[in-house]
Amino acid sequence: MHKLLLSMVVLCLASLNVFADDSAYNALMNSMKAINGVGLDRIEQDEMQAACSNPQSMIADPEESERLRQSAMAAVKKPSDGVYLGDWKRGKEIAANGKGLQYSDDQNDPNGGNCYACHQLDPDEVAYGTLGPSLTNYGMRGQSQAVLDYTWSKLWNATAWVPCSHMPRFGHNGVLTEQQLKDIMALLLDPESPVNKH
Amino acid sequence: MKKLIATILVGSVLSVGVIADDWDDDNPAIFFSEDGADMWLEPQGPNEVSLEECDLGLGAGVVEGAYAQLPRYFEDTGKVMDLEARLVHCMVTLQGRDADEITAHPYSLSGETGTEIEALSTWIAEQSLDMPIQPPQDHDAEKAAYTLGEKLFYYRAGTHDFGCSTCHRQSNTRIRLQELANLTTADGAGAAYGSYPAYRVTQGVVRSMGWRMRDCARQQRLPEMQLGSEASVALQVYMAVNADGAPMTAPTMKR
Amino acid sequence: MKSSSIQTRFGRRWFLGAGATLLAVAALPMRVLAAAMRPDSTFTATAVDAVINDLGGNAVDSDMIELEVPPISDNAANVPVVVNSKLPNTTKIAILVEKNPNPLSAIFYIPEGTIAFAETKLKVAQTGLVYAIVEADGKLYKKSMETKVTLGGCGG
Amino acid sequence: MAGRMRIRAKMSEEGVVDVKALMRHPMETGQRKDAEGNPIPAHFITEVVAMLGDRELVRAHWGASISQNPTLAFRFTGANEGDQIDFSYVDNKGEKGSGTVKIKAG
Repeated sequence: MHKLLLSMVVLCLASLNVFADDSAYNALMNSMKAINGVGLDRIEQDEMQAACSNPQSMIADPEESERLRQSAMAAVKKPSDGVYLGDWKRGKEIAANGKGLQYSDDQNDPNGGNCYACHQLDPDEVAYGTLGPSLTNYGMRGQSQAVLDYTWSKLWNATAWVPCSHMPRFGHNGVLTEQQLKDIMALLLDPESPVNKH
Repeated sequence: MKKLIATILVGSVLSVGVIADDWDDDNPAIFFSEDGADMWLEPQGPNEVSLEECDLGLGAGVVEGAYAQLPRYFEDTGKVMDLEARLVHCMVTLQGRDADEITAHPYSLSGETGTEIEALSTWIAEQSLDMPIQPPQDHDAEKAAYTLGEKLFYYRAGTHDFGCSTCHRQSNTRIRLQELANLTTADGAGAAYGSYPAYRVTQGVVRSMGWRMRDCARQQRLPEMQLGSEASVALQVYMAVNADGAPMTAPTMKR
Repeated sequence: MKSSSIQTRFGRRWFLGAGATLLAVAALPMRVLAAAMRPDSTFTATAVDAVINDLGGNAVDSDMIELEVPPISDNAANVPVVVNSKLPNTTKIAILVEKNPNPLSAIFYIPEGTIAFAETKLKVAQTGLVYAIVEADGKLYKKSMETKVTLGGCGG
Repeated sequence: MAGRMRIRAKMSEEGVVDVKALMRHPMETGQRKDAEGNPIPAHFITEVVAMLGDRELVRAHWGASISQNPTLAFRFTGANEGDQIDFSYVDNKGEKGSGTVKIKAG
C-alpha cells in the first residue's frame, strides 16, 4: 500500500513535469519566431517529449516508462489495406532525402525519411551516419507477420519498443505517409532491395 | 572629407594585398575578418560614431580576449548577452541605429557574400585566438543561463522529437559522414564552440555561433531562433562553460 | 552619412580594390595582353569528348600525370584537385569534370621555368570522373580518377 | 566583394617557389537561386595571370565550376628571395582584381 501510494505520487510528479518547470518552454517561446509554416506550436511538447527531456534524457520511473511504451504501441496504425510492402526503389529515394518540415523546405515537396543520417542501409552509399545501428541485410529476417509487424511499428513509433528512442516517430507524427512507410518497408525487407543484395 | 580620404587610403592598402603574404591556409575567413576590422572602426548610424567604445565585457573598446569570455552578464542591460546581442546593443546605444533593422537580416542568405554581424564576429573572435574559453559563472544570471541552457539542450520537441541531445550527447558518432561533437564533454564542447565563427565551404560565407544556433533549430524542425535571444544565449553559455578552458580556434574552415 | 547596408560596404571595398587594380593592370607589360585567348566555346561544351576534341583531340592515357582527387567528396562545392605532370615539355594542363554541365573547369598554361603543377578547388555536380588533360610536346595525354559525391551533414 | 586576394610565395632551399593565391569571388555558376527564388546571374573569374616582372609565370582560364573564393597554387624556379609576384584576374563581368607578394624563404 505504501509502495503504491509512493509510486502514484511519483507518477503524478512525472506527468506534471512539463508544468513543474516550464523555463525551457518559456525561453523558446520568447526566443523563436514562426516562419514559413513552422509555428510556435512546434515548441509545445507532447507527453513522450516532455518525459524524455530531462538531462538524463530518460524518465526516471520504469512504470511511467512502460506506460508510455504501451500507449505508443496501442496507437500504432497498421496499413489500412493489410499490405506492408511497397516499392523499394521509391523507398531508396525517401531514405536518402533529408528534407521536410523545416522552414527552409518547400511545403509542397514530399518529406524525406533521412534514414542515412543515422543508419547504414545500401552498403554502396558510403555517406551514412552511426547514431543508429546498421540496417544492411535487414531483410535476412524474412517477411513473417512478426517481422512485418515489428518493422512497421518501429517505423511508425520507435518509442513503442524503446522508451525515449531518438528515432523520429515517422507514422505517429505524420512525417511519412502510409505509402512512404510501405516503400521504406520494401527497402528494408525486399530481397531485391540493394540493402539485401550483398 | 579628410576622414573620407583617410578611410579610402586605409581601405586601399588593405585591399591591394601588399601586406597579404602572411597567411598559412586556404581559409577565406580572412576576408571577413579584414572587413570586420574595418567595420569596427567605421563611423555609422545617426550618431556617426564607430564601435570603438563598445564594451564587450572587458571594458570599453577592449576586443582582445573578449570573445573567449562571452556570453556574460552585463550590468548596463541586466542581461546575459552573447557577442551578437552585445554588438546590436552597441550599434543601438552608441551609433543610434535601429535594432530591428539590424536583426532583420543578420546572416547571409543564398547568393550573399557576408553581413556586418558575420564580418564583425569573425574579426572579434579572431582576437581571442588560442585563448581559453572561460565565460564567467559568477553572477546569478550567468549560473541561471547555464541551467537553462542545459534544460534546452535536452528539450525535445517538434515533428521529429529532436533536441540538441539527440545528436550531441554521445562521442564517436556521425551524422552522414560528419563527426558529431559530444557537447556534454569539455573536449567536444571546446572543439565545437571554439571553432565558430567558421567559414563554411558549402555556403561560401563565415557563419557565427548565433547562426549555428538558428540553423540547429531549423534542422530540429523548430521555428526561427532569434539572434541574441534568451534560448540562443543560454545554449551558448552551456557549451562555453562545458568547454572548460579549451582554446579558441576560430575562425576555422568547415564543410 | 547612414550606411547600414552591408552590401554597400562590401561594394565600397570592391570599388577600392578595383581602383587599386587599375594601377596594377596599367603597370603590366603588353605581353600579357597578347597571350592565349580563353577558348570560350570549349568552356561551354557539354561533353568531355567535345572538350578534348577542342583541345586537340585524341588524348592518350599516361601514368606520367599525377592526379590527386579525393575518392569521396562530401562537399561537392569544394573538391581539391592537384595535377603534377612529369611529361617533359608540358605546356598546358586542363581539368575536366565528367558530369558537370560544362565539363571544362580550367586550363593552366605553363611557360618555361614554371613546374607543370597546378592546384585548385572545384565544384563537382555528381559522382563521376575528374580528368587531367596535359599537352606536352604538342601531344595530348590524359589521366582520370573517380570522385564519389555524397550528401553530408543533417541532410537538408 | 570581388577584387581582393591573399597570396603567399615561399622559396625552398632548392630554389622552387611555391605560390598559393586565395581570391575573394562569388564564382556564381548562373544555376543557383537566391532566397526569393530568382536566378542568380553567372559571375565567375575567367582568367588569372601571375607575373614576375615581365615574365609570365602562369596563366589560367577558368569556368564557373571553380569553387567560390577560389584558390590557385603553382610552382616555378628561377627567382630570388624578395622578388615580387603580381597577380591579376578578370571575371565575366569585366571586373578585375589583383594582388602582389614578395617571395620569402620558406
